[in-house]
Amino acid sequence: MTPLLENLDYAATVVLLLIGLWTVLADSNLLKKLMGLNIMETAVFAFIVTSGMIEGGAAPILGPDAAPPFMAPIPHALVLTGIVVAVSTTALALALLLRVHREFGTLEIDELRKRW
Amino acid sequence: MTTHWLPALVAIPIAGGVLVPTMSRRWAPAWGFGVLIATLGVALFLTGLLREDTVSYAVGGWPPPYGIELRFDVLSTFAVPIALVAALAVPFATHSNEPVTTPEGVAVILVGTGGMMGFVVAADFFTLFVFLEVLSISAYGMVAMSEERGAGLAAFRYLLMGTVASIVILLSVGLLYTLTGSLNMADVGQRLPDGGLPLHLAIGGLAAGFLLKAAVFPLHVWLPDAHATAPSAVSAILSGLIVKMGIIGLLRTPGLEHLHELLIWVGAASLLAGALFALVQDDLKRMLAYSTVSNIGLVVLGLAVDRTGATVHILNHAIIKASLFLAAGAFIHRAGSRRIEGTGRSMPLTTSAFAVGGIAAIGIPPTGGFTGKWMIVLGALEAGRWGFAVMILLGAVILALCYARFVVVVAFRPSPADREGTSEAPLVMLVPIFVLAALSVGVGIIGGPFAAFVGK
Amino acid sequence: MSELFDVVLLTLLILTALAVARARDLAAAAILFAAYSLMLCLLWLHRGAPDVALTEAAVGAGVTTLLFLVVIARTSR
Amino acid sequence: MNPRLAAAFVTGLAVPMLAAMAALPRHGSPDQPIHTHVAREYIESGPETGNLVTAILLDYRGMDTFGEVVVIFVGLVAVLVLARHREPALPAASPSPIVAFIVRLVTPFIALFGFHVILSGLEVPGGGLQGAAILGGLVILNGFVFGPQHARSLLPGRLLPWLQGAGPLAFLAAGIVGGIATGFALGYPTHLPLLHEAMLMGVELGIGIGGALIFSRLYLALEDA
Repeated sequence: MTPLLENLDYAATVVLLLIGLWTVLADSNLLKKLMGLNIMETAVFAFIVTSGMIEGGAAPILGPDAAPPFMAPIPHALVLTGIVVAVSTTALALALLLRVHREFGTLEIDELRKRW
Repeated sequence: MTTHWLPALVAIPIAGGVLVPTMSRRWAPAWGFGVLIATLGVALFLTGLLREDTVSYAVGGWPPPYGIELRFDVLSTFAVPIALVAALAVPFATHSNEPVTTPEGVAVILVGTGGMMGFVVAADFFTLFVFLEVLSISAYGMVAMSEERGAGLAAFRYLLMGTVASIVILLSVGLLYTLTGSLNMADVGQRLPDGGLPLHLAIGGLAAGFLLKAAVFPLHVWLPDAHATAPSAVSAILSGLIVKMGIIGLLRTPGLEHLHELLIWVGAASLLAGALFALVQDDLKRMLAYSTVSNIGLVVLGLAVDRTGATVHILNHAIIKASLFLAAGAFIHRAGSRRIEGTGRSMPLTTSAFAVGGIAAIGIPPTGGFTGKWMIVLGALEAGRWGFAVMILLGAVILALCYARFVVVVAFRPSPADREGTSEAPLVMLVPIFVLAALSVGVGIIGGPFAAFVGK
Repeated sequence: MSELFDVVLLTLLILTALAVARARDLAAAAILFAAYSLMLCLLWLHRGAPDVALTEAAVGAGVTTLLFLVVIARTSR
Repeated sequence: MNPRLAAAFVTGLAVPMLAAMAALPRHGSPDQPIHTHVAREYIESGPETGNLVTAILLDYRGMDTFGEVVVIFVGLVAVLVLARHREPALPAASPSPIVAFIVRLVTPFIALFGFHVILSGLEVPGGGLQGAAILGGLVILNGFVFGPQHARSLLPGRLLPWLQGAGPLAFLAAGIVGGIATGFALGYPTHLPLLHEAMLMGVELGIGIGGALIFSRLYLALEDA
């Protein structure tokens, strides 16, 4: 199992992903499920940025004093786009939750099952 | 071959959608219809170009794998039914009091169409993911357009499951990027390692994500509520087009042959479960939603045995399912509620269109539903899978019962006293229904040569 | 590759995520989520991803948490 | 799904995923494909100075960023489709004078910093989107303290429907101009440095202003949904 010790950072992102997934599956409040979703999204972004790292790498900002090796810049661009996707999905989900609360008076899933 | 019309295919509907909120409410549907007809024209032009050679375009001038490549190949011909169904749904919805044709509603439909265009032409895995999100968010918005109580909850459940699927897809794209160092589909395909757990996790993740987006049993639980509560014009887009994006995503997944066995069983299960659930529904739109799950199951089965047959079937099924949902919308519009017994008696044209659509959905020759389904059956037989070929025919029989039942309910059962004077659906609803119903048969007739062209 | 700072920060991140998962009170969960985002921002800074750190702080901790708080305020009253 | 079943499912999922993570190339090793394939090309042949991430976001992978600004736009119109039921927003509690004073004092500086981040994205970490989030957050802050009506007054009136689409519209303009100048949509002409800079700056401003207005309208739509 020695390779896992070397790839501890990847393992940490998987743990975060699974904490988020557990919240989405198990929590009884819709808003908490949404927070679990956000945690899952940040966990995948963590994996993507971590995969782009290089030993002793500097930030991908070129300049007079910046010296290679540089972190791979593409993962940073992907995660920037991903964060924006995450916030717009969350904003729509929150608007939907306001409507659910207006129509059913609660965000608890067991209450909702009874009233719908 | 490269042409500026390829990025224009994506840019036109999105530009149209971005400009709609600046317009007055009266002109929004007309503007939406015009933009979508223009998009249809571009899609047809690109399909014409496809006969000579695949059209590809390096955005920004950077050749792949350094820049993003757009590619119009056989699967991208799906752009034609997308533009057609979306264009016909907008005028159809002008009568419904739901906010489908408000400036914001038209913007959601236009940008969603642009997202689908981007999705079918993307030749880069991350661009595929970004446009998958564009069309998914517009789909969640479409479900929430309904005024019905509970539409918000149905949309939220759809969003929750759809976003979990997107997260799994993004993780898989990240894994593929770590393994190959590139995001261009062709480049990744060549540089894939020959095995290893990360590769199987990536392929499995992509497949699972797209199977959920395509609402394949048992990941279909979000679809019935979402498609049944959405306004009918929009259900045509959801069930006819957006659900198929998951299948196109599956067809883009590299190394799918590792999963053929799984796809056959999941497809067969979805085929039968969808048909059986459809049999027990008493609401027309829920029945149509479950029949979508069944047809998607057939296509997933087809992916493993006869890829061309599956591709032809999703193209035909998009038009057939859209015509059925629009017909259902016309019945509900005239009946004023979801109880639509007997409304067909005074709506002969709509009822006949619905019957034609039903026949096409079952897959009776020469309609469009037959060509793809028959190729998949032959493929299953060639692969020596007798059991699954029988299952496909059994599924068709069960669906036949469902549609027959509803034709009887709508056309022959006595309608309640208070609804004696219902008249035929308004013209602006009838024309889209008839165009799509005619195409569901027409596509069947030209199916043969088209299938040969797809198989090329 | 994982220096001490990284290991400590990653453990704190996992603990905060668990805290968000287990928090019953929504407002507390939202505040913990803001803390989670800011810790993530620190992680990106240390890992040589300043653009991602700025975005995570502004969008993740900023806009997302504020929108959560608006909805919590409107649904609890 | 009850918590114990979910916990079992999640731990069951953990085993294959952790094993897969262990099987990945050693974290940070310089010879893994990420550093030897496409990324090396950008670093060596890319511009001598400047923020490589922004160069990728706008130039090499401009289509992704176009999709990104479209995503937040469609998020807004989807929320606006929902926000048809105008419930009057709750009257904002009158802020304590200290908070009110500080926010009023700080607002112009944060706005300045937001625009700085938008425009400086080519050289230093930052960019259109980060600036948009800062400006959006500022409007939301004012909404929290002085109430949504005050926040709405900060936004442009008649021009709002046009400016909120500034992100996608800026990309469409860059696509057309790039297509004319370099033969490929979203291509930034290196042989015309002035046009090159102007296009990059224009797209960054479009993303920034469009994004800021979209974040603000998302907040306002939630306030009175």
